[in-house]
Amino acid sequence: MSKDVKGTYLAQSAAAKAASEGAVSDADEGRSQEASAQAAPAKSQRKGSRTKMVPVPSTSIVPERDADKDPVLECRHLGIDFGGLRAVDDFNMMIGRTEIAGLIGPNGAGKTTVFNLLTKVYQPTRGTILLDGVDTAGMDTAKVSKAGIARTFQNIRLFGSLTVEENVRIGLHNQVKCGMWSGMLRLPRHWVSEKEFHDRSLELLDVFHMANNAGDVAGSLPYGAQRRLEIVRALATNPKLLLLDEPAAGMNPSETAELMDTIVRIRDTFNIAILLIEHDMDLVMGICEGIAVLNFGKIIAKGTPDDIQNNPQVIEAYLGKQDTDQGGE
Amino acid sequence: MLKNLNKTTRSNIITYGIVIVAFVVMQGLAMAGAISNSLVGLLVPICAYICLTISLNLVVGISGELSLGHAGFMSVGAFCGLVVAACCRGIVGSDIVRLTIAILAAGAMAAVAGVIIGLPVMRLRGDYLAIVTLAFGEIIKNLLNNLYVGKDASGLHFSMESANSLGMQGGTILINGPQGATGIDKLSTFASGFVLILVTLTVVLNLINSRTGRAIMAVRDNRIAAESVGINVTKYRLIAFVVSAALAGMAGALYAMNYSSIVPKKFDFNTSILILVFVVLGGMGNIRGGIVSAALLTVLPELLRFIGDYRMLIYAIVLILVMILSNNAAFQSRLTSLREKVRRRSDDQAALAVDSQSGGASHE
Amino acid sequence: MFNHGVSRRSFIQLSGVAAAGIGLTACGGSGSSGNAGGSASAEGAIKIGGIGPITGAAAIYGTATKFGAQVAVDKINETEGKTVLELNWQDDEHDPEKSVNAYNTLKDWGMHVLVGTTTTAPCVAVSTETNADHVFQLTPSASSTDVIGGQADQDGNVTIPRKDNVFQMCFTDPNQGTASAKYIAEQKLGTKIAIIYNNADAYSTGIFRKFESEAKNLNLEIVSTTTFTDDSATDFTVQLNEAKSKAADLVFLPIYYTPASIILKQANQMGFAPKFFGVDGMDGILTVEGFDTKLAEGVMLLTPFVATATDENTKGFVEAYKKTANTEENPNQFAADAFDCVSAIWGAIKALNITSAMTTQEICDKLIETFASGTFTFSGLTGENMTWSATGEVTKDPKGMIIKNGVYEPMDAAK
Amino acid sequence: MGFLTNLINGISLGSVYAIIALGYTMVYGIAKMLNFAHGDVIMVGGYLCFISMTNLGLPPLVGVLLAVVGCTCLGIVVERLAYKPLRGAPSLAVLITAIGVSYFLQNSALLIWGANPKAFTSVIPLPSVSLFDGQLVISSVTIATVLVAIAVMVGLTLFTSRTKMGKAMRACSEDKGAAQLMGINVNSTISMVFAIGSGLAAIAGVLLCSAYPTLMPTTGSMPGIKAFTAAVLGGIGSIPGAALGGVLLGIIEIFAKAYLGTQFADAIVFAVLIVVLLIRPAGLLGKEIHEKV
Repeated sequence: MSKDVKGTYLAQSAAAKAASEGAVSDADEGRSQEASAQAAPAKSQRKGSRTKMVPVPSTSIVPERDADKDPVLECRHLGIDFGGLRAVDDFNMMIGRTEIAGLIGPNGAGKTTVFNLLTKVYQPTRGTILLDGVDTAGMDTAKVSKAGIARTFQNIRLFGSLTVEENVRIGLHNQVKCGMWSGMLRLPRHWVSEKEFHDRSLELLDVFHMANNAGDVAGSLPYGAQRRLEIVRALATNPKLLLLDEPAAGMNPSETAELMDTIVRIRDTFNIAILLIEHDMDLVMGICEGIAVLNFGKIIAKGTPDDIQNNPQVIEAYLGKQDTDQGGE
Repeated sequence: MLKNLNKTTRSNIITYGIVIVAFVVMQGLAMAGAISNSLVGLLVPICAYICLTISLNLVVGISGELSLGHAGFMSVGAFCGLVVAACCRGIVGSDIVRLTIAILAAGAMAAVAGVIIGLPVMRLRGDYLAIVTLAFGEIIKNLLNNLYVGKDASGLHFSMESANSLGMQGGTILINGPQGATGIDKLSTFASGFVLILVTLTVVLNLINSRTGRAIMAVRDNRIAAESVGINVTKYRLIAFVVSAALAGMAGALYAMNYSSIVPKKFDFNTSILILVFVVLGGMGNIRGGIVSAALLTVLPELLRFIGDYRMLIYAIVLILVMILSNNAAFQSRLTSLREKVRRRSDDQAALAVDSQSGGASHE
Repeated sequence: MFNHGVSRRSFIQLSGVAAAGIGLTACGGSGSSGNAGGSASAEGAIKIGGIGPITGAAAIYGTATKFGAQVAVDKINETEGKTVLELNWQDDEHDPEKSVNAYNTLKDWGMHVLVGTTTTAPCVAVSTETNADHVFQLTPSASSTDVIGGQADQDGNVTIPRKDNVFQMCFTDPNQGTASAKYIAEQKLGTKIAIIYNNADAYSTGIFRKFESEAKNLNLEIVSTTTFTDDSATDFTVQLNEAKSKAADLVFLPIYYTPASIILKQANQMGFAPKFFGVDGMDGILTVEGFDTKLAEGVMLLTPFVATATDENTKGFVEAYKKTANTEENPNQFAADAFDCVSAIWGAIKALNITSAMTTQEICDKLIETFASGTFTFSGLTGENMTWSATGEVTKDPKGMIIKNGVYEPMDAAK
Repeated sequence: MGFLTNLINGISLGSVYAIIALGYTMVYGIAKMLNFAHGDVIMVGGYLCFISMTNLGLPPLVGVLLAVVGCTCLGIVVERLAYKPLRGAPSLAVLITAIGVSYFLQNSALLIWGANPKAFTSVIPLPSVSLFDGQLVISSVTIATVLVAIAVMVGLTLFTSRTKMGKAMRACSEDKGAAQLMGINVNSTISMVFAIGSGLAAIAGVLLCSAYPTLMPTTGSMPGIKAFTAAVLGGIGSIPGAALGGVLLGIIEIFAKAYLGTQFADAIVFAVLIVVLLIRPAGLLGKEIHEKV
């Protein structure tokens, strides 16, 4: 099945710039013998040089409106091994600046692992992650967050003993600065920053109409509200890319519908890219522009919702082999 | 009036209030000679233990790390403080100024120790961190047992071998290895202890309710989530650890200068555990509870003196019982339901009273 | 990993417990503690306070002094036919802080004279308090010079000024160090000396320091000096191996008898049989229940008290002690020192016609004058014709003892 | 020869630590609590054996047996009364309770047996083995201690891997909830672990006192802390780890005293522990548990 990746030429229509970047990156990975190409940073494009260009498969697509800008995220040959197990292998993906992308796949396909790699909860065994063109190699989770990736968690990870507002304030940690001494000695800087913390967190909570819950203890909130709070907290870090790990889990259909609206609204308001993992196909097909399908740690397809719904490999991955011929509908 | 403030501020004001009222009452009683010598003698140690409890609470309750070596920082502060106080003898006239300088120096020294210990320790978690703090506490004790400091006309002399190798002429030995420090000027007073509590309390409460404190609590509540919002986990764990060490050092100096002599043996594992007991009984992260429990548990063994031989046995039983009663789920739920019942009854009565007053038309 | 599950209620409940405690104290009043033989508060009795560890690792010493003092008080009251002395013993857990607390408790009780404290480090702290309050203090066993103050070290540095109200019943540490070195040199007991001492203990380190410098003066060769701490007082094989490899023929042990008993056993196991020389802390080694006294055969020590002595006083004391303490074990020198403390104080009180009507300070003045005069002599269990000097030190002869067939025998030509 | 002597002494001391550490690690592995009262159970075991031998005049083997039975019962009772009500409570609450139990046992012993130390007669009444013309003397206690330590470690390993009860213990150690769902009685399993741990403590107490023959109410506390250190050094929760950690700690302690000076021996022992933990944060044989994200 691993060989099939090259077969998915869904992305031939991707923007020229993105494709050429992909080409350079492949050269970097050692396919080309030229030392100069290996040493060159991925970004530099030597237009005058006589490097021999070869066509390479790309598995990525981005929305047309983002095509002339740098993609916010680009993964190249990303992979991690746990012991002998290749949990994620040769993961290639590109996300446009304002794209709402989906990452789906059967249980255990490695979706959350991909999130953990992107946020450096796990250090990748191989491959490159470019965030807004910047290589995140050597960064830890905190630095990645500062660089612009925010996330929520599949099993909710709020600061349970703190209030809703405090949770958001902690999200704003790197947005509003105030040193230890200012806080300890209550210098003017502290009061200024506290006001800013307060105003901005209430503003953010308003996105989910949670301003009234600001004083509640986060751990005591109902499940759905906790999920929403996690999103607010992630947004507070002022990300370029928001990773949502099963945002609709445990929600009823009407809540899910509302969530779909909110996700789109977040993208429109904050002008950021969103990558979400979700099992609720109505949500994924409803709002995701590009969808990547992961199976056994590898992307088996990336395309539009229509492409994915009709892709035989995807159907096989989800339903097993016997149903292959039904794939065409 | 209090109701208008937010919950945290209100709670903090109550905490400060309790401390101030307690000080005023005790000071008044002491000046009027209305309390026993035994209690008067306990005032400064109680102040020191309260400061230690508040500072340890910063690590155990707020930062969520188990530290078993708090007495180590206390001892660093204690011995540093008394050396500094001795150096100031004759240079600085006022006792209060001397005490202040000594306590500040003690805090600085303990902070340095906190950084030296904290840097490696912060790589570990949970029980492994606990054992390493224990180990550092023992190492500090062992080093202090071999530390000799003397002062003569030419300045301070240090040695790790013996008092004889200090090479002094006609000076005084300030720290004499296992014999510890003797001839300490008793500079600590109840008032200075009270001020130190206020300082400790202010530092810790301010820290908790600031950007830094929220980051520390975020790391405690969920390390991975804290990292994911861009918080440098090691940095904030270290801040909590070092601030706590510095405050413990200051309390140590206060404690040491309440006695004419002090030995390194005092600052052993048992003292660390004692402070930890204060913190846990007061409620982890609960600063006010810690203050109350430190004061009560310091007095309790003294109150139990009349029992004689069975004193420490009773103390142990009290400790176990309190822990079980305050943490046993079944007992707690029974207590809650009992409280509910009482409240309902009083509510009923209140409602009844209102009903009778307004002729049963109170409900719209 | 620790969440804050410990509820806020815990301290409320705790306060309840403490409140109950306060209530109890109110009921109990400040009665005397321990099995004080039903000493009801008597009119006109002189109140003697005692401090020593009854719990914790040093409880042996505090228990011994407590019962020793109790035996003396009971005996005196019996002789006088009425309660003339009252004893209140307080525990200090061998901790300076707790010791000062105990002292304050005794002050509240209305103590006239303090017998204590038993162990050195707490005593240094308490003696400063008694000095400030002007309460007469006679310590049975706190042997450091810091207790009495005013002593210069060999460089002539005086760290602590003399506390004029504090006197000792035991030898000071330097005295013992000097005496031991002299004894060894004069009797030519050994040429190659190994020392094992507790470097986390004031008493042990104090004796060692003096012994070391005195040995230099007397040209005794110290071939090995090793230490241990209370935390590592279980295994002495390294220290003994070091001594053995340096061919030491005498091992000086300025330590208490508990670790000493292990040292003797381990030396025996490894087939190392030098002479062992101890100081007064070694006394008691024969009383350890289950101790194979054969191991202590030939051990020499300086001690002022021999429980197996056959004189009437000692026999009477040992018998009374066993009854009071409800034990089968012989009292050690700590108990005898405490007994002597009370007896000496009573002697002075009687001679001076001191009554409980006097203030503690007046009593203190009178007792200081008497003890510091140099003419007040006292004969007790731990020495004949003892006198005290204004420095607070006692003058009595150390008895050099050697253990033979499981009992002490005076060493020849004891100085 | 000095080296060899030191090594043997180190192994001897280390074996005692190992047996204590094994008890620590068993309890920690299943109950996930630091049982600070473990050292005091050792002391009780020592006293029980002492009484049976000295006061009741029973043969050593019966004394050991009585100590084991007594401590096992003590362990079960303590678990029932003090720890069981705290199932599910925060681990620090349990830790403080364990400290309370430790104070309780120490002070009870003080009241029952008095403060005077007892000189323990070795339970192995055999002569020392002398090698190389008496240059190397190995006491019979040393040999017995090492053998018992090995036997206990092997026994425990087999017990946890082969028997039904042992497997239930491992299941509880991994996941109490799941174990319960599989029909394992978690409560009785934890009681069982305390029983085994306390029985081991009794054996450790007897051997500790045989090798270092002073018995006091505080006898257990320092070896308890050292053994806890040893268990962490080896990786707490791991049976071979505890044995390895114990022996290593003993050797380090003796070598530090012998070659680096007795003054700083304690500091060196703990410094080694710190260095090991910095290199291997979960101890020598411990598994590092990654939090699942």
